[in-house]
Formats: sequence, structure tokens, C-alpha cells
Amino acid sequence: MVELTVIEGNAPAAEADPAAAPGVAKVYGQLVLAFPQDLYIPPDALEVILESFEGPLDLLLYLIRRHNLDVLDIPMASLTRQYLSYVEGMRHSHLELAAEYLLMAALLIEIKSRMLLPKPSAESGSEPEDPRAELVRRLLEYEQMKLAAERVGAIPQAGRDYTLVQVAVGERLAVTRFPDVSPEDLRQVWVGLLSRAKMSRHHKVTREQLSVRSHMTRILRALRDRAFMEFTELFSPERGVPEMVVTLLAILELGKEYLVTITQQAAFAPIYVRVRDGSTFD
Amino acid sequence: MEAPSIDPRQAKLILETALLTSAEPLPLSQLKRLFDDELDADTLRRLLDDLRQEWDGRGVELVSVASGWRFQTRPQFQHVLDRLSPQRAPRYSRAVMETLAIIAYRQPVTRGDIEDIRGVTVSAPVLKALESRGWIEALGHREVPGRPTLFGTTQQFLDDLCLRSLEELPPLEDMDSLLERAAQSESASPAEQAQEEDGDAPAGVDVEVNSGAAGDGRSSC
Amino acid sequence: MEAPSIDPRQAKLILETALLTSAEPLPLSQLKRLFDDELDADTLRRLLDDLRQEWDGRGVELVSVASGWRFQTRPQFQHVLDRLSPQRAPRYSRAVMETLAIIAYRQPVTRGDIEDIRGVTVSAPVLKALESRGWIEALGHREVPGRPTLFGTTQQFLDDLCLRSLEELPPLEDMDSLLERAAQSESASPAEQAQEEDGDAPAGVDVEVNSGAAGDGRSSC
Repeated sequence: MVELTVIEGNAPAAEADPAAAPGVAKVYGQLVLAFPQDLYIPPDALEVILESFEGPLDLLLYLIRRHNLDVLDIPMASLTRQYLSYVEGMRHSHLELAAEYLLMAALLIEIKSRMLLPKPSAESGSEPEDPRAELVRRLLEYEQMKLAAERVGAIPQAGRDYTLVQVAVGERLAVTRFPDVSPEDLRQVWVGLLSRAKMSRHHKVTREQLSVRSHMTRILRALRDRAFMEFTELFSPERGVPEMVVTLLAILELGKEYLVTITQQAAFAPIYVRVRDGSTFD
Repeated sequence: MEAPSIDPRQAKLILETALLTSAEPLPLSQLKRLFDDELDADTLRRLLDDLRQEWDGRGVELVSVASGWRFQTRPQFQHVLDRLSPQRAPRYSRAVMETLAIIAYRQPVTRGDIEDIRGVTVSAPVLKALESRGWIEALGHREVPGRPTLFGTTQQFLDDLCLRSLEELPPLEDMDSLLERAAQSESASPAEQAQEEDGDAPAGVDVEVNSGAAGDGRSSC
Repeated sequence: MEAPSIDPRQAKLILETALLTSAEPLPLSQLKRLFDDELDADTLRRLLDDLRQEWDGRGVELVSVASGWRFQTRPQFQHVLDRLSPQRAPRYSRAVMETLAIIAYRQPVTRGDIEDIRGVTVSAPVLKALESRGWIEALGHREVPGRPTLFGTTQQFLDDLCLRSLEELPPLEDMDSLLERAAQSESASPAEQAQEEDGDAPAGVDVEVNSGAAGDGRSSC
């Protein structure tokens, strides 16, 4: 554990009188803190205070601003002392928060000790850098962003300060659009398929063949809902002889492909066409 | 905290604002909460009626549906709004189109037949897409081991493609010229081809999606 | 399809309807499509300005944000609307807001950059909160050991804050005034500040939305 001791050195002059400072924080409306000598932090108050600060830079900034210290000429002794008082308090109840605060404590002590050391003579002619410069830069950059955060937070936000309008759109948009397909698309696809599959040339696909196929479908569909149909029922003589021929071819093709069974008990008895399924399999 | 009577103009502004921003229809019981329950249902209804009239002739109307009140677009404005989201007509994948072509030209066919021709397996979603479109249906089973389902095209398919019968499907020429053509046409898109040769293909099967004018989007035969 | 000259009244109705129904802000380029690109940008802007004026004094206003035009409620109406949905959008902690500010003003930044400026580690939930709100996103990686992610703000962030561009963010306090900042500016303790923040929602149940303010109203944008 880091042993924290406040080094009381010959701090630069012009320390603000901390005794004049008003309370540090209000807890439940009560002023609970006064700086610095008799710093007393009630345990509950400490929690409130720590949650109010976003880290060591925030706390430092607060101490500096509270005591009207000049950022460009921070009295390190006083600042470090006050800061360490907080860290001491934190070590008791908020150890898990302390890492970053401890790091800052170490930095403050380092800066303070470097300020105590005699400055190396400026041989190169350049002004030696103030050990506080980097801290000041960080403090100012943080303060700048802290103010920016407050301003951004004050901008009205969707959902918090206003609501977006959204009127329902009537039903029609809900209808999903189906792809359009034209017969020509189908032909193209079919042609592509044939060439891709390098289907054998003797595979005869003709208009007649198609028409037989379409009747095969028609017959199967008709048979789907009925156990069997009479052969003659499948023909529509009024549609002409070619149609009847094609229907016959379709029935024969169905039989050939084992899709239907065609039965006749005796010569000139009715011919029945039925869908082949398990029960009629023979 | 406030006067018991609420300015009707202000009340309508509040109702309008709440209804314009609510994703769901708002029932009276909820609308009441806007006024800390200080307006009774009758007053609210009267205000809503007023509000509805104020929106007469606009593109959006205030309606009362089963679950409450809401603003919604008037149907007359629908086709204008469609221009904002000109959903490019979706296209079926090659798998779907090839499967459809095989079923159309070779029906009745089983999944196995389709796979034999395409050389790849036919995934369930492909057949599902065509079935849910109402374009193919199961006709029965082929009595071979596994009793595979036989598929064919439906009347709906013919209707949607403006065909009176399967015979009106574009004829397939003899294989020699067909394979020749196939080689050439590989590059051209089906749509272009369709325009080139307006042979047997019934006119009016509009592949182009005319977003504005296409009224109800259905092409007539 | 339609006459080359478009009736302004009708055009405004169409714009209004489209903007009321759109979930996203609509840029001019999209709004043009409503009129088949027959209105130029200037005409559209004039119509939108007209429309905005017509909505003066209502609970809803037409605003222009980074990604386009949209309707949204006036902030004065928010506390009334909150009565309908008790769960409000989250108020972000100072840690979240400071992280957001650093990302907004210093982007692209890594987590390490943010930690350097804030002096504390940035916890995962802080970045998560901003990411899930869609306000920040990973832009890539800085090519140093560990390849830390670079964060920036999104278009959504601008939209949600009613900004048209990052330049519209409040200007950063310049160094001079930061140095001059006297103690009084900080006189309120952080604890008090926190209280103030919580208290900005008008307490109580007043239904009155201060119609005057709504009229010539401070717009949220």
C-alpha cells in the first residue's frame, strides 16, 4: 500500500487562504465540508462527493476553481494537501475507486518535489519547463470537454426532450411484392438449363410432348380427389379429336411412368384409371 | 395546480401531438391520461371528432380502429408514398426459376426429377417459395420407393402469367437451334430478350415496375 | 403522368403526408421523387418552408436535420407525452456525456485518448450505451500496438440532437476564457448541479403547455 504523506515544503508563495472557502458540498441540503485544516468528511458525505466527481482531474479542477486559484500558477503545496485529504478519505471507504486518484496523488507529489529542486541553469538559453505545465494542459483540456459535455447535454435530444412523429401507413404497403415472372423468362431459364446440363440431344422435347405433359397433370389432378375414374370420364370429345389423342397419350404415358394403373376386368367392361398408391400396387 | 376546465384548442393540440407520435392506436383510457383523467370520455370523443374534421382533406386522417384512435394515410395518397420506396421488384433466384421452368415444362415431376435435370439438390425453401406463391402444387405421389411427391403447376400460375393453358408457354424449338441460341443468349437478360422477340409471349406481362402509374401493380392480360 | 406544373397546395399535402409517415428524415433528393423529379430543390425548399410555417403553434414542428426533413414534437409538449409512456429515454450520466463530447469534438479518438483527457478509465458500459443508442461507431483502428478502435459520431447522433452537421455543435470554450473562468462560475457544487439537471422537467401535472411559448416557440432545432 502506498504510504501517503503530505510533504510540507516551501511551496510557492501566494497560496489562497483556504479558510475563507465556503462548504465543499451539500449533502441533503446541509453544508458538510469546510477547507482545509479541519477537514472532516462524514462517511456518507464522502460517498456523495466521490460520486459527484468524474475522477482526479475533475476533483482537482473543482479544488482549483473553488479556491479561486490561478490555473497557470497552481500553489502545489495547498492543492496537494487538499487533494490528499480526499484520497485519504477514499482509501477507507472507496478503495476500488482509488487507483486513478492515487496515480494523480503521486503525480502531484512529483510535481511538487520537482519544484523544490533547484532549476538547472538555462545553458541552452531556453526557459526550463514548469513542472506543472503538463498538468495545467490536462486540466484545461478536461475542463474544456467537461463544459462541452454540459452544452451537448443541454441540446434537446430525441426521445428525451421531443418525440419523432410516425403516422401509420395504410394497409397497402404491407402487401409483399412478388417477383414478376414472364413466360419468356421461363423459356430462357429452360434453355439455359438444357445447355448447362448438356442434356442429350435425343431427349425429345416438343410442343406435343408438352401438351401431353399438361394433360398428365390434369389427369393426376382429377384423380387426386377420387380413388379412380372411368377411362371415358377423362376425355372431353367436345374439344376435338387432337385433344382426345393427346389425352390418350397422356394416360398411356402416366401408365408407363407408373403413375396410374389402368384396369379392365373383362373385354368391353369399363376401364378404370386410378392413381397408383400402396393399396393398388400389384 | 390548474383550472378545472381545459382549453379545447389546447386539448386538441395535445391529442393531435400524442396521436401523431404514437406507434400504436391510443384507446380513450390512454388519451385520458394525457389530461390526468380530468376530461371525461364524452368530452374526449367530441374533441377527437373535431380533430378528425380538422384533418379533412389532408393526406392523413384520424380514424378509430378496434384498439383505439390513430392517424393513418388516406388510400389516395398511397401510390405517391410508394414512390419513396420503389421496392425494386424482387427477383426469384436462379434456383427458383429453374425449378419452376422444369415443373412447368416437364410436369408432373418429383423433386428427384428436378434435381436430375439441375444437377444440384433442390432446397426446401425453393419449393416453398413456389408453393406459397400458389404456382405449384402436389399432385400425388410416384409409386416408387420413398413415394416422392409429384409437382405440377396450378391454374394460378397460368393466370399470373397470363396464359390460358400450358400450351401457351413459349414453344421449345428443336434442340439444335435451341442449344445454339442458348449459347448466344447467355449474355442477354430475359427481359431484353422478351422485348426483342415478341413472338408467342402474351403481351403485357410487364417485367418493368412502373412505380408511379402501375396503379395496383397487377399487369393485365 | 401528371401536369408539369404542380398545384402548391397539393404538393404541400403530399410533402406533409410523406414526412408524417416516414420513420427516417427525408432528404430533398427523396422528396423530389414524390413528384417524379418535376420540382427543383428551390421550389421544394420553398414549399417546405411554407409547410413549416403552417405548423407554427402546433405540438409538432417540421425541422431540418443532418439527414433531411422530419416532423417532431416541440419540447414543450414532451412532459405531457411522457404521461403516456412512463419510461423515458435515459438521462445519461456525466461519464457518458463527457465521453460523448470527447468523441464528438475530437473524433476520431480511441478509448485511450478519451481516458487521457478524462483522467479515468472508460468503462465498457459507457461506450456500450453510446453505441447501442447509435450515436457512436467504430471507424477503424489506429495502427499502433494493440490496434485500438477509433470512434466517431454517427449521422444518427446529429439527427437525434437536431444538428445538421458537426459544425453546429456548441463551440468549445477557448483557452483564454477557460483561464479566466472565475470561481463563481463553479460556485454550485457538483451535487447541486446534479439536482438541477434532474429538476429541469417541469414538475407537477400542469396540462397547460404554455400556448404562447408553443406558438412562437423555441424550436428544438
